[in-house]
Amino acid sequence: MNGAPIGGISGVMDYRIKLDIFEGPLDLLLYLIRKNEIDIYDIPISMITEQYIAYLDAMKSLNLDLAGEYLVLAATLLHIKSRMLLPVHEEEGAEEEDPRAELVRQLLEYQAFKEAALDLNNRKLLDRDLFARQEPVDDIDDDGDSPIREVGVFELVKAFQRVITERGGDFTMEIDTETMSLSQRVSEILDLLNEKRTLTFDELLGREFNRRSVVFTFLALLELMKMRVARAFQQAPYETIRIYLAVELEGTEDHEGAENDY
Amino acid sequence: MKELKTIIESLLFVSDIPLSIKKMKELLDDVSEADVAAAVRELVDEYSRREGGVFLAEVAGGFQFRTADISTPWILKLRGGRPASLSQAALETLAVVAYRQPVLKSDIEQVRGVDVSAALKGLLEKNLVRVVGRKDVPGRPIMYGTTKRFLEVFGLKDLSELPTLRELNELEEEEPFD
Amino acid sequence: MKELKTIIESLLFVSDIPLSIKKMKELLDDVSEADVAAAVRELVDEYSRREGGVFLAEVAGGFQFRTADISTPWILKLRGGRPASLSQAALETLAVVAYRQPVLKSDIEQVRGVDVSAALKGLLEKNLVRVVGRKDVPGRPIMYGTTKRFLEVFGLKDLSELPTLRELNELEEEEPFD
Repeated sequence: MNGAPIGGISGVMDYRIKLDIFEGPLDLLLYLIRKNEIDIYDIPISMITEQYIAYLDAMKSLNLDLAGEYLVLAATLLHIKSRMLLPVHEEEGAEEEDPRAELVRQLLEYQAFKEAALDLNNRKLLDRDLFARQEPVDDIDDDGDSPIREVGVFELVKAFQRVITERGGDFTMEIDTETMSLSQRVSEILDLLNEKRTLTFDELLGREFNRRSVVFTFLALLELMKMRVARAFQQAPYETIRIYLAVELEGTEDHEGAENDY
Repeated sequence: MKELKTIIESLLFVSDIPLSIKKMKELLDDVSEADVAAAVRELVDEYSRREGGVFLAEVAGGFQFRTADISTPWILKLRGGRPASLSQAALETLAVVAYRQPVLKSDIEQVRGVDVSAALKGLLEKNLVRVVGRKDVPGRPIMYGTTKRFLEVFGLKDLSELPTLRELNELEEEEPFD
Repeated sequence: MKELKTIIESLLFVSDIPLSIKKMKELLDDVSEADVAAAVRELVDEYSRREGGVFLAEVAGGFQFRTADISTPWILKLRGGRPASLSQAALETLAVVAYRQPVLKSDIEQVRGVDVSAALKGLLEKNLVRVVGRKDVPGRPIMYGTTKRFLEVFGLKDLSELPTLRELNELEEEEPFD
């Protein structure tokens, strides 16, 4: 630490305190606009850019992590500033947009949501300002027909992630939306096969005849054949392909400890 | 009808989530929704007139008993925990989700000007925000919306009870740039 | 003393166990046990005179709100239909089925590292998981998949709307810029 003048430190500290309360570059910009009592529709870009960059410098001098978003807005401000300096050609482009327009729109929008957030916070919140009776502790679980408590897919994917990470790296197969589209198609085909016992490829495709559905139906069928769940037969080249279940579901007495009605 | 009101009061008392008129009608045999609604109304009025430690609030599409403001410090003491509160980042993110739903993460980031991953995750974990589906555009990004729990926590009957966004309307009316 | 009574009523309302006069006195500052007892007495009388769905009973050395006898059958009905939450084991098993379907029981067990018979049975009973087919390999093992009910419960149009692990991990990134 070198002997920086007291005033300098307190000035910097002032910035630091302020930075802690900013929610991002737009928030900082709104603060500067309010502090300078500026009309948001007519922002003096040079002055605001200067002040904005001064805050960023203060952040850097304090070795605070400077989120990239702050720098992006600095660049935007500098860009607007340079565009403002260009002479306006009144004759040709009379309808040319104010270089600040997009930024102003963004600021107003952000300000509106900031107010909405404040409104939300000013409401009487459950478990903060008022209370209801808590959930009774007796958790009746595993009653076949009781409804299921609201649970989101977020919890489901988290549960899956937990299982995968606990078991180490041997199950890190990437699951993406394509995989899930394929699973969806596989499950639909199995439904159809269980119902009708046999189907042609054309019947599988149904009426939905776009490229995506043809590809997924084909891939799903390959998957089922690879898994030895379905079989496909063709009498001769170019003839209709018939698909069957490899093993009939009926008469399955072994339910692997899981009694059910299927 | 005294009996109906009594039963409804008991049901509302034991339930830990708001009960809708419809749900109560289902539980009670041979009673019309109108009768249930009338009994609930009477209870709401009674508790409101009484100005006691408990009142009946209409939230999240149903009704729920809640405590009076004045008791909050002592309840917190009884429960021995700190009051549940949300950070500014969480509140702003929640506001965007509430007003713009179904909304993409990238839309929220566009509005707030910052990365919202952590805030969004916190809201999902608190069950205030949920995944509502995917948008039918390349990449099929996830869309987010608010939950019933959001209405319950913020004491809203439904989403239409949210105040309108003032400045946005102003902006659209004025059209200062074109 | 109106205020004291209000606060006591709120405390009794939110507490899941009976509250003793002594306990309430401890929570409230500068109030005598006699004052607390008097306020509680008043509340007991008030609710008793009212003959509504709730009354204040003296039990186990304290006081607790209880529901009227007349409501018991309906409360049991409400409780019986109360949504049950999925256990951790059930949720994890369901997650593996959802993301890996069609899947064998042995596959689920390999992923989870434990026997999943009970969890799987529960999920079949709840109609979240079903048998989708058999494999043409020795033993002809059963394959499992999720049901329509599963999609309904989780509010999904189809399986491709399930969030992927990559999308979850994206939310967990906290500081994307350094």
